[in-house]
Amino acid sequence: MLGTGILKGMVETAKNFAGSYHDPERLTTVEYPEQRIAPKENARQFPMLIHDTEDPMKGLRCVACQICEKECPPQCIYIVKSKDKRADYKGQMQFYPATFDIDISVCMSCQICVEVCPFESIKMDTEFELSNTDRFGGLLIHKEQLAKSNEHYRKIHPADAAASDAVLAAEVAKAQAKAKADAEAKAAKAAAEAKAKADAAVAGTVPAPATSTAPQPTSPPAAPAA
Amino acid sequence: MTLSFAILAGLTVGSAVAAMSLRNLVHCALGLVLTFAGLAGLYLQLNAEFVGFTQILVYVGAVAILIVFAILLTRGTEPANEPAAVSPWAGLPVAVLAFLAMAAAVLASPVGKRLAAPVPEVSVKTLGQKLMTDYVLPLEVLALLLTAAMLGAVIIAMKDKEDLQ
Amino acid sequence: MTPLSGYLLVSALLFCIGLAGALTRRNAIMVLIGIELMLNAANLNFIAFWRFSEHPETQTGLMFALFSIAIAAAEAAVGLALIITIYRHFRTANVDKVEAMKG
Amino acid sequence: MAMETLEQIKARVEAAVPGAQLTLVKNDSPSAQHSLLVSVEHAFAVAKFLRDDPQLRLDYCSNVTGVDFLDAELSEKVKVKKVVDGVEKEVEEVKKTKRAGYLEVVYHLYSMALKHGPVILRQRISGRSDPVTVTSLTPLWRSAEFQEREVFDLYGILFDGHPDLRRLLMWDGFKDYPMRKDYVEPDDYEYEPTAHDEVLEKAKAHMPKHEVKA
Amino acid sequence: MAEVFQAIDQFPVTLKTWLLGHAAGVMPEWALPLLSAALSITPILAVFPLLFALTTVIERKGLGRIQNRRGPNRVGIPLTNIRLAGFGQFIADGIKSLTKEDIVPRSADKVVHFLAPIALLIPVLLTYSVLPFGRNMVPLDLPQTGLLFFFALGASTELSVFMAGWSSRNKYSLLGAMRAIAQMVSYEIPLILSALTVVMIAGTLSLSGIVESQAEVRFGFLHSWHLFTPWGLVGFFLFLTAAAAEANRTPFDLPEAESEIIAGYFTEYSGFKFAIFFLAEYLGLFAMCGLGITLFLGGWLPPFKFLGFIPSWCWFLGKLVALILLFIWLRGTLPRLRTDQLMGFAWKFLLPMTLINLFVAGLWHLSVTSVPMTVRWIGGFALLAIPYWLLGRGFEAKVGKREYRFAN
Amino acid sequence: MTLQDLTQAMGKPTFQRKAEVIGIGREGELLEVAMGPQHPSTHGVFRMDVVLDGETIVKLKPVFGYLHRNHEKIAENTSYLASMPYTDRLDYFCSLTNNWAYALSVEKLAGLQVPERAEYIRLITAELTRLLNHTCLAGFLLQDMGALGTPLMYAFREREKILDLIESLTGARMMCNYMRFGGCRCDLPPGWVDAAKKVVAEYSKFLDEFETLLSGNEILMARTQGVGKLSAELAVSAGVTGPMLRASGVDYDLRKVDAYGIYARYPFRIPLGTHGDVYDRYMVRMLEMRESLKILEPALKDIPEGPVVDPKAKLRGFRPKPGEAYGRIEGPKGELGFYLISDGSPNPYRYRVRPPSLINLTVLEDMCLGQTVADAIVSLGSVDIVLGEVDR
Repeated sequence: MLGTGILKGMVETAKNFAGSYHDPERLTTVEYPEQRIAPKENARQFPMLIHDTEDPMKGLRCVACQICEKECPPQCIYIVKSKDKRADYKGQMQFYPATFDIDISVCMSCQICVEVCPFESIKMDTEFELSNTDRFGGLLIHKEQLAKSNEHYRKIHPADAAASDAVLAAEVAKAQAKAKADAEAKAAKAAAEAKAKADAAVAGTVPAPATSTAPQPTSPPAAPAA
Repeated sequence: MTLSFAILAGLTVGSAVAAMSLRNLVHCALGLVLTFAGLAGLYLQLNAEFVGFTQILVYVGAVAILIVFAILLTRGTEPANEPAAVSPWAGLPVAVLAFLAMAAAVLASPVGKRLAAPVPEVSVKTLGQKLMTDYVLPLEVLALLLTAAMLGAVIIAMKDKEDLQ
Repeated sequence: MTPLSGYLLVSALLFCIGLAGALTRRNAIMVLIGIELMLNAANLNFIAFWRFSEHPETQTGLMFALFSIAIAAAEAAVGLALIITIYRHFRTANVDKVEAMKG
Repeated sequence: MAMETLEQIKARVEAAVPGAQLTLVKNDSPSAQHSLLVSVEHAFAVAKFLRDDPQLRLDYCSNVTGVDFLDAELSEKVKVKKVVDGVEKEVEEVKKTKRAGYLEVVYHLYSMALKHGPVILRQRISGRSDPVTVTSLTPLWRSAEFQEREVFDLYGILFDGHPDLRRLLMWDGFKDYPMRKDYVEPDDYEYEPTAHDEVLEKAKAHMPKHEVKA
Repeated sequence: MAEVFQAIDQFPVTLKTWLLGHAAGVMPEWALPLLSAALSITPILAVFPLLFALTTVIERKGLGRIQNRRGPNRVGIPLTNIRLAGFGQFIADGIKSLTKEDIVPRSADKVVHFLAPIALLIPVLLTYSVLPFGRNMVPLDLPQTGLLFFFALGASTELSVFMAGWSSRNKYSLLGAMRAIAQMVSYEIPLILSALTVVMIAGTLSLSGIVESQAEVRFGFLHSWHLFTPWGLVGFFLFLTAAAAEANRTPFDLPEAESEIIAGYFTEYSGFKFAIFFLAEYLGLFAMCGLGITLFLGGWLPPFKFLGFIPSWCWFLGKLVALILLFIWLRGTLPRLRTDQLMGFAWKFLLPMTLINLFVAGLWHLSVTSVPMTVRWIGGFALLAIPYWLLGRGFEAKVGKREYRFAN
Repeated sequence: MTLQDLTQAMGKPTFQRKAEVIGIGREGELLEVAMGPQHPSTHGVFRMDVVLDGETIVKLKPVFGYLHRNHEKIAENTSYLASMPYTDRLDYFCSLTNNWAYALSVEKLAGLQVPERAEYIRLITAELTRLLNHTCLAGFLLQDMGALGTPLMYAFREREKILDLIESLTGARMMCNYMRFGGCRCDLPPGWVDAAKKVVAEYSKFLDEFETLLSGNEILMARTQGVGKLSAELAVSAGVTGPMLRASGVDYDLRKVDAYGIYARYPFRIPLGTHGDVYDRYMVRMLEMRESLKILEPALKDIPEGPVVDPKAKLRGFRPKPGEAYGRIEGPKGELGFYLISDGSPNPYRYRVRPPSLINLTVLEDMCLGQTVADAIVSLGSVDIVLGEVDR
């Protein structure tokens, strides 16, 4: 019968009209600035740099290895390596980024920098309200703005943060074990040397003095167990 | 002569002049529409409401639209290379002479001085009854004419389409 | 109150404007518009004579006007169809050219 | 349905198309998609055979693309596709065998009727700077129409017999062929200013004065 | 009690006579008709544009709800947090369109381009002068030619649409104007023919006369609306269809089909001129709805006699709002027809149906006294249903649901 | 003679098209309209140079490239991995299938294996992508037909549910960047399978609603039946793929033909049209969605535990051996292929996308000739183009 399809459609729209008042399945939108949908745990918006200490600039995990800069598909990361070195969380002396800029007008939130980073340093933030009236400077995010604490990371991505902390803890443990082993080896070596020296003294020869080159950790590792 | 008549007559004649003298054909057609509207106003003034509204319905609603369509279909809106009129003065003397003759006749005639009778009792009902009784033959003939015209117009247009294919 | 002669003069003027246009303009559509004007002038005459007649209740003038309008509509339809056909055939709506081509 | 091997196809094509000489191009990658190299003169006849042959019925030309191989020096162990960038003088003095650059048009043919494939057909034209013309296969497969236009647009390869060879993606007034390996991107478009120093410097030249930030 | 209701009912009329009576002493005699006209025009100019403004919001909210959105819900009173559920939106829209730059294309025909919206709005507003909004409330009662006046003015809007489309010198505008003219000319015929059934039964062209012809009470409570007859029911839907097409409403909104020709004839209009087009379009729709109400839905009459205490103009406005909501609902549901289908629908479906309906109405009128009610009803419906079914079959022969095969 | 001169010298057609024959001798009467690049229903910055006789189309030339960013050149200058997020932006409705096609091609090129669980995830995400693409297409098609957003909004309402799933899995709603060579980037989050099961179970309800609203609608049928007809022969010759091909009655679905991934494990049917018109294209997609649900339901039950990425696959410093590979999958819009040539360096030597949208557009003119503007819009809508993919 001509017209029945149209009538059926009208009944359907009427159902939806009524449903939008009582059925949350139908009215799926929220009124944005007042109501917000909680971000998904996996959500990613723009990168951030994780730091472990109170002073964000001192505790950045980033060692300016520039892998992310190279791998970034749209080339939106810009890093200048520092001239000097400082100790990282493991206690090794490392470079740190003198400049670390991300142009979020170019960034496409692909997360490749996160994946290629070997230092668990760059992670994805869920902040998305980054609009700015200054389209050149305002969208260029410097390391001061990029630096976020590990607590923040744990809050937004608990599972990932736990995994990342575990990796770091393992590395720290490994580094400590290595340091311990080194120290032991050194001690043993020193003992041996002392012994040798004694022997030499006994023998009457003077060996070259052993110099310590192993760096000492200046800051304690800041990777607590998850 | 009343003011309303003067306004309507001026509008009608002025727009008729515009309709015949403007270069752009669509402007001419729009001028023609104004003429039709002015004439409808004159009919209303003459207590011929029915004819007045019919005038608008038929002329403005149909004839003017047809003319406009024809103008568009014949690309009349594009500036033509040839002058709009071959010689603007060729037909004018004839028209002026005709007008002078008619005006003289009208002004000379005693009928022209006649004033209107009291408003006649005309109703659409009587009009319809007359159409169905006294004027039934002309009505039928007219119906036939309209049908023939419609069919003719359709056939002319259709044949043309076939030629092109 | 306007006397009959006022309407008749307007009608005559309209008729002559239409005549002048039909004679001078070369576009077929303009010729048609001129003819429409002339027809309308006649209509105005019908109505005016009816209104100023001795027995307006007979409605003869109205009848004439109505028939005239109907005929004018038919004329316009056929005329414009012809013009469009001519245009499609000759690629012009100029009456002189159409005549010159004899085709 | 299993398809014939490329060797069989080659033999049958050479038998069916007089004068056609096909070369089998080996592909060492795990995909093992070998291809047939056909000369420009015989490409149309060979393609027509491939399309119409009842055993093959390659009625579906899935992909058409160009490939640009620059002039290259071939070292001993690598076969064909090893490429070294640049044609610098010093390099030429090093005694290595030189291979002239060439352009290729690759067609991936499948059969929708028999549901097999692919048969990969290559047209190769040596010489990259002269007008390079290959045979258009658009009359055989309509799907090649836009893709050949694209190859023409991006590689500058002309297709003989293409019904409507115009630029596809670049605008009509564009002068170069951007997919060629030696294409140098012009410095005349508006940069989205990123903060890298050199890019910012480049961008500044194109930015209106008042917008430049210190 | 009855007097109170009657006083409310007739309040606009008494107010006007009271004002005129007072003015008679103060103003010169020639000015009194002008004042009377002004007093009639003012409520029309106040009520219907306001209704238009509210309709724009209601339409957007209603469509939003149909589409599972919220629709406009922000704009309220400026500088406060009062949102009025978004009903301040039309003020914001109005201010926006008033302050927007008026852009006229360089190659446009400036004069015609300027005149077109005005030439559209004036006839549309004039049509309101013959609509009876309530008991004794007709601004201009034309006892002989009321309906003809309405249609004559309705027909002249086509030209304004053409003016707009042609003068813009935009191909989309021109296409839209051509579509609009073709559509309006075609749908005028079924529109007039379906209205003619009522004229035939009521025996008058006067719109207030038509309303009065429906005042007769049946079964002691039911007013004899023309809707409550077979030809009236069918005629009303035919009228509504044709009216939707005349007013360019979905599914007949081809002249401004945004997915095909941008915005049709008003593509090149912006700012206030655009707002006038918008206004004229909606006012045209309201006028069409008002005419439909007058012709078929008993005008300002209530459906049941015992509801007569509600003021007559409330009934009129209520029915008008109901029809507007129906059109909004249709707009939220239906896709758009194609040009040739639109024409085919007018000539191959609506025109035959209206002619048959006219025939049925004639039979109905002739058999008022001779044939029993039930037979007339069944016969009338049968006469209308069979051609409808046949026409539907003709349609279904061409298009219909299909069966699909599957490959494994 | 420069190349440029030659370009101008060439390009003369060797055969006359139907469109040109119709237009001959009627230049004065015809109306040339450039529909687009700014037009409400060209699905992005796409242009159709249309010549009209009244409203009948006598010539139609699609023009695109407004969104051209030379994706292929970019990919040839970056590593294999860095191209993955760019593939998201080809057909931004179906980034997961784009990812899969690219990953599949690279896996072919490098000979990588994909773990079982990753195959399941790929299949599930691809079918979800198909659902959302077809849903949106139906909405857009109706929008083009003038249904003022209602079907579109219903489609978006459902799409939102799938996008929520995809977001909770990949972290992004549209630009997923999820698949990796030899698997997927990350495992399913806890509770994801149950959420997906719920969405899939409720989807058929939505499809029922949608069909009540539309499929029987007389206006829709009148607008789409017999419009934009495409014969099976032309469709095959023009390399049309996907639902558009199947609507013309050709049984060719890469999920069956290539049986890539684990499609061979699940029985599903391929709906085929007979008329090849817009209505068939619409209905084939609607039916295909129901078939997708039939794949999804068991796949979500069967999904095994295990790793999601091949441990042999390297993320950094990925260098496939020299060689070439052409990999293709059945994307929602048709055959999406990637042709890769490796020269042993970290960047692909040649990277070519075979975009289904572009090649399906080849026949647009053939479909639209002799029909009206409104039909052309609907036909274009039924082709299902995304300009990100057409222009690349």
